[in-house]
Amino acid sequence: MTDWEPKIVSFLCNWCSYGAADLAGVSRMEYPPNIRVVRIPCTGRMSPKFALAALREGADAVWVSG
Amino acid sequence: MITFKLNGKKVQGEEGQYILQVAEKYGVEIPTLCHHKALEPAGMCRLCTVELFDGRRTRFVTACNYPIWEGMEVKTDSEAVHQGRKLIVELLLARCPEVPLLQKLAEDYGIEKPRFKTEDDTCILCGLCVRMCEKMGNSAIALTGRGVEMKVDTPFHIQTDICMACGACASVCPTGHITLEKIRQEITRKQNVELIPSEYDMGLKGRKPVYVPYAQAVPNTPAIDRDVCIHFKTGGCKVCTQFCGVNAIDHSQEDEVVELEVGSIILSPGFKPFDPSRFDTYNYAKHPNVITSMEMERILSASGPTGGHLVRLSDHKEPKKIAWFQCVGSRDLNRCDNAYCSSVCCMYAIKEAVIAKEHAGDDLDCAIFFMDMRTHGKDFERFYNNAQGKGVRFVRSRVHSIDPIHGSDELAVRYVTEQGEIETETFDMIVLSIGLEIAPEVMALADKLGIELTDGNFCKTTSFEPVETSRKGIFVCGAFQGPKDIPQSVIDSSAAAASAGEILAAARDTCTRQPEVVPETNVVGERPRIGVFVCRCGINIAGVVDVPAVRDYAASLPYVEYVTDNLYSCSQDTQEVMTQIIRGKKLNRVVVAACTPKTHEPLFQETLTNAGLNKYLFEMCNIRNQDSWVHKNNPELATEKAKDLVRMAVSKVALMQPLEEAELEIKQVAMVIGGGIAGMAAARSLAKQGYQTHIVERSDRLGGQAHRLFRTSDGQEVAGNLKAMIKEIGDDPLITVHLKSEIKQVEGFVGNFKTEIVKEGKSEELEHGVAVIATGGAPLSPDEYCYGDDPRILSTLELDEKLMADDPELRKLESAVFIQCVGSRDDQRPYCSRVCCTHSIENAIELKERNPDADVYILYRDIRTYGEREYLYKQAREKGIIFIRYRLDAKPRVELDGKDLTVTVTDHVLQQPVQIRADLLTLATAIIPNKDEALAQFFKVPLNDDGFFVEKHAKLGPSEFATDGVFLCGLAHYPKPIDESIVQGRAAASRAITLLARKKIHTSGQVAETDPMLCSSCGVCISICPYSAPSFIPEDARMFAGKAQINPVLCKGCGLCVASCRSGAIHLKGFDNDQIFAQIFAVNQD
Amino acid sequence: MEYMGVEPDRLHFSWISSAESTKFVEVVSEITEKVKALGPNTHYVKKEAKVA
Amino acid sequence: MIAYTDKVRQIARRLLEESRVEMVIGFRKGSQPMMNEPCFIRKAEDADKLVWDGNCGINLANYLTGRNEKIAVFAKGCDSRNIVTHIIENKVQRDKLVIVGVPCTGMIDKRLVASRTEGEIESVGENADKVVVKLSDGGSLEYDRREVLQGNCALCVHRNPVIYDELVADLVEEQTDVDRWADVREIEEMDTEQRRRFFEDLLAPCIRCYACRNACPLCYCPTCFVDESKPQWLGKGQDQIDIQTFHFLRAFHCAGRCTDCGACQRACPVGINMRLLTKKLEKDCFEMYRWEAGMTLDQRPALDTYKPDDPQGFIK
Repeated sequence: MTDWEPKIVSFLCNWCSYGAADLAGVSRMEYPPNIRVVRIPCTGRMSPKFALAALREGADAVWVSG
Repeated sequence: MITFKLNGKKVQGEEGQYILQVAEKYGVEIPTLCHHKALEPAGMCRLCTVELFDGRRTRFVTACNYPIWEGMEVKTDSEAVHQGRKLIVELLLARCPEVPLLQKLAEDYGIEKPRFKTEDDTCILCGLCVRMCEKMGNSAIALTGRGVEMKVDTPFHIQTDICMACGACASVCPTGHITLEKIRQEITRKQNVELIPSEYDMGLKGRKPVYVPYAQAVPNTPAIDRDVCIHFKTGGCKVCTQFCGVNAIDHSQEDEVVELEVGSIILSPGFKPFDPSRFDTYNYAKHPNVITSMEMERILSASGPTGGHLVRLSDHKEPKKIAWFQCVGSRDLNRCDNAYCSSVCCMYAIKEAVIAKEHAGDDLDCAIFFMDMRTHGKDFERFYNNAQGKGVRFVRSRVHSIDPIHGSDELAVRYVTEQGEIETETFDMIVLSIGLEIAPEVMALADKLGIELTDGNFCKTTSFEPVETSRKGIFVCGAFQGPKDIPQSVIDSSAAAASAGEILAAARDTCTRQPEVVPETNVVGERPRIGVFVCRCGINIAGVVDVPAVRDYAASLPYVEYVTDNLYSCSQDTQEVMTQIIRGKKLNRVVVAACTPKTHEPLFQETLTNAGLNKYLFEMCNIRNQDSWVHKNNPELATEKAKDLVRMAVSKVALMQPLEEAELEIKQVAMVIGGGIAGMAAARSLAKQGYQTHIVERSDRLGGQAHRLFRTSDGQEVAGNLKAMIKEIGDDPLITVHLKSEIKQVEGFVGNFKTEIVKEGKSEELEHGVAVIATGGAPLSPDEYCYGDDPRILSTLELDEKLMADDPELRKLESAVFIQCVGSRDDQRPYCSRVCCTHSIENAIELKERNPDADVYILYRDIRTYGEREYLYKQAREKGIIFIRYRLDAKPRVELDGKDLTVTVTDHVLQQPVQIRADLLTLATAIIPNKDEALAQFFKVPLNDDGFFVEKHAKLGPSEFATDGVFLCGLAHYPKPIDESIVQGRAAASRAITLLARKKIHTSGQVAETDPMLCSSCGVCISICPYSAPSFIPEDARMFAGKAQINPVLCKGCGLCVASCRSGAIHLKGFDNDQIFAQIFAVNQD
Repeated sequence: MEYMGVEPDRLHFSWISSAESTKFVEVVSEITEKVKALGPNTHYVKKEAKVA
Repeated sequence: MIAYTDKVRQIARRLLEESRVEMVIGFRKGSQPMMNEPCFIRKAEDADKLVWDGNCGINLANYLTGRNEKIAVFAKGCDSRNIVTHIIENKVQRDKLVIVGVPCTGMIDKRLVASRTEGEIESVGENADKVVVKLSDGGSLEYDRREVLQGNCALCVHRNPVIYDELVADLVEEQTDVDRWADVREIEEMDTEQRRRFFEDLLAPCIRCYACRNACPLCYCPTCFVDESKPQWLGKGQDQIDIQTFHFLRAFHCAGRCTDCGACQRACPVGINMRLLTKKLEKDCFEMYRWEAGMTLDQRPALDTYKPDDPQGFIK
């Protein structure tokens, strides 16, 4: 399991964190490549179902960010 | 095309290319120390040596400068090549044993110690610097000498004055032999290597000659600073052109003179922050820890020079104590010429102090030294109170000087307290709250345009035409009109646009062009045929992510019919090719793996539309901003991530459905609710721009509170102007005035409101597309200071009425007292009524003019004569009006004893109670809103705790509501004087017209929709929606009565209702459960 | 979910404005660290094939 | 409480005779001891079928939805709170409802009585503070009523109806010295691994019969999330993760609405105490938002609204 890399399913608000993620790119910052972004129109769209489903499907963590 | 073999594989290159270039294209790495893309290769370091087989024999050549030829065979990684390189590294290391780059290379090649005699050089004679200097068009240096004597030098070893210290040589030097520091010490001999100061970061950071001003700049394309670019000095360089993959850089562009014919001009040149360098006693120019508030803004910003880390500049340590000095360059005629108040500094200083404490923790001591605290904006007083609660210290004192403490980075400050004692405190950092002033070039522009300026050099306007300059057709907005904050500037700008629109109304829509409409292909029911376009974005993506691998991977995914990769997917030609492919391959879903949908989704959607596909059959996959750019040191995982993201996008897009955008006609009629100054201003502007307008007014006349006002702060009589305005409204055939009318019911939504008004018992239904709420406010009727007990005790408006009537009593007064903040800024109404300080001072001056012998007193808490109203305050003091400050916990006492009316107040200077016998006492009463909860309900717009309406955005949307189609102006928004009411009335009209002028609006297709079969009528969606989009289907409906439905016009597609619907009855089109689940399911498939 | 026995570090919430790229990077890094420390998610994964 | 029966019959008869309602919902004796069943009465003469005792644990609010007639319903404290929630959520209309409040002193836990009693139970009666169990072999046993109450009843602090048109009896004194969430706290104090195992064990016997869902007055959706098919993300079988997901999400749907009436646990054929899940959310709602479900008609449940001052400690 040494080369195990976690997958973190990330639900990012289109207007906030998704923008921050884009800006991080524009600013050429670096961060670990473990997140998999699902763009949602607003964190209000986030349903507990999604978090549960992501974990059920084997995601190692779920991150919701507005 | 030349074909040859590279490591046994067939490769192709262009005639004239070198081996290294072709190898790079095919991703074959060849080490080199002396190669630079923009420079001619020289084969100096020999590290790029490769094995070449020419058909007969093998030899070794340098890949960087060996041209390719048909049929040659190159090996870059053979044992012989490896051994050769190892020897070269060993030799270089022997020459320069201390160079880290070579040490690293040696380690890679397994060399522990060179076998040769070591020297202590740091130059490997790669010649990059020499070639770069030549490229710069300068040739200040060259390789001199021969053999072991060879070195990089200036001609004849003498100091050169040709060198421009541009630093290009240092930028390419691989070993650190040449550094900027060395250039400074040995060549230029200047104190500092000067950075090109970043304008955006207030010079706290440097920037490059080719630069984007800041991350969010629009347009977000780099510019070349001609003043510092070497090319414009020597004609050389142009290195940037070699790196630009799309040849976008054109150094030959010239300034152009463009002549435009326009019907109107709007001036919004803004302000210039005051430069406090000239204040010697503040040591701003000399001490790094004395900074301006603008510099503080950057230091506090997450994207600022310190990354949002709050440090003092002298040693980058975290400060423990920070002071702000207010009124630097404002309200000051001793040390500068700015007598006006800059209006914004008190508020921004409090904001900075609060943010500083948020950044550094509660232990940070923040002290604001001020004269009068001017938090007269909406919700500002609350912010001030909260800041006090958070421990920000407010010290009422103007500090004369800042003394650096020798041997430390701290600063000493001596000041006089309110009690008259002299205190000394030390601070780590002092922020000068600099004021706003008009730049000389703006004054020159004003001169050129022939418009008049005020004493403060702001653009001269009047209270009744606050955005019109002295020259017809030229309008002004923002800080050039007068110092002001963001919301006020935004209001101004909308108003200026409306003013320009009024004179240009006839030309509306004469310059618009209609795009060609491509008929949409019906793809419903078709099996998904997905096209995946993977973008290389030059090297932006392809440099990190293995684009061909991602492309090939995409081809293996279900339903994918076509894959390709593009150099730049967003370029015009690629768009056309994409359109062809979508048509040709009959694709019905498209995924573009490229940059971010936030910037490029609309572009690709347009491509879909042009190809006849519904634009929602599209998904973008962010493999640049959120992948290649942020994982550049981890190409393998970045490629994996890109594949995951593409897979997620493909599984989502397969489920995408064509969505319809509802089209909605906008009824070309406006309704203004409230016929006061603001409402009339809004209606007048709407009508002048050609829109039929209804004014609904509760009372029996137009004009509202303005009837009771005497003069404006610029000395204009209100009555005459008001009369003219009412006449203008009455004469306008497009305006219908409904007096004595109230609103009983409102139905509908943006574009299609149906409002029932009741006029003297009769009801009438009006249809309108937009509504402007201008319901105004009223003076508070106070229950303190013996108001109502004696005819000598008046409210401000009652005094105005006496002034208008020229009451002879006023000329006989011996003593008049004004009490400020009556009902404002207290626990019950924690807001400032904004106009009262100016108004009382104006009236005090008027009383003094009518009877110069009268003693006039103003009892105040903070004088808030913001902007150029400050002149009135100055004038009042000059006229001998006496200002006595009182505190909220020691309010003045008013006593009526028979005929005697006395006011007792504790004087702030004497610290003693003072008794004033008054012939007239005027109470500056608060402005309270006509809190209209029913109206708020009708239009689904919010009210705040004080009863004012809550605008869409406190800064950027001050004259509109979050609810589409409803706008706001006047006192219903916040207390304000006549000029600001008129401006906001126009602003509301302007915002309304942005909607009316479109005639039709398209709603987004990505809205929520209910499935009434699944709905359980629980009403959560109706309760939770911030936009009032869901409602119950009426009980008398034929089907699904009582179930929820969603109005697509009001829905903003946030999905809150979808997530909160337990019954799963709501679908968010474009982000539906199955689509998001598809992405989740695809995360971990393999 | 924490109550149900899902490790708290498997679920994160945050608020980041579109200008706060630095915070974004900090949060991503922090979360990744925490999840790496936790090891792979094994308890709450559905083990059998999905229902067809 | 047994004494309520006469009053219950009397009220039901009167309401039907005066045609104030078309139907009365109450309880009648069940075919098995301790299993009173809901009873729908349309004729005054049938009023005598009604009974009231400590076995009326079923939540009658569950039977009110989707009906058009005017109904009278007997409502305990918890029932009444669910009726409030029903009214707020448009499941019933207040003006079509006559609520007859039944001040409650708690319902008997049939499993507890059965497990304490050896031998076959013939019948279970009540006598003041005692529960009298008659055995089929002729013997009889007595329990202190308080000792055999349903778990939720023992901890109930809203025994009196919160909304009613008339009352069966005078209001009873509310319990004040109960520790409502001791069991939840116990779980909260476990470490993550212990908690995971605890719930694994708790839910392992579940047979996915959905009795808990069907007994719950809150579960009225036309299609439950477990039956969603686009996509069918939740398996329908006995997979433990699917079972846990079902219970977890069901509890979530009850957040801010659950009155801890105990219907779910009472209905469960395998005796799972799923209230440990709903109670956690009940506790959180109370502690974070000072919210208790169904106490007032004026406010929507806590999670239906958003206020800027809502707690947000979990957000970074």
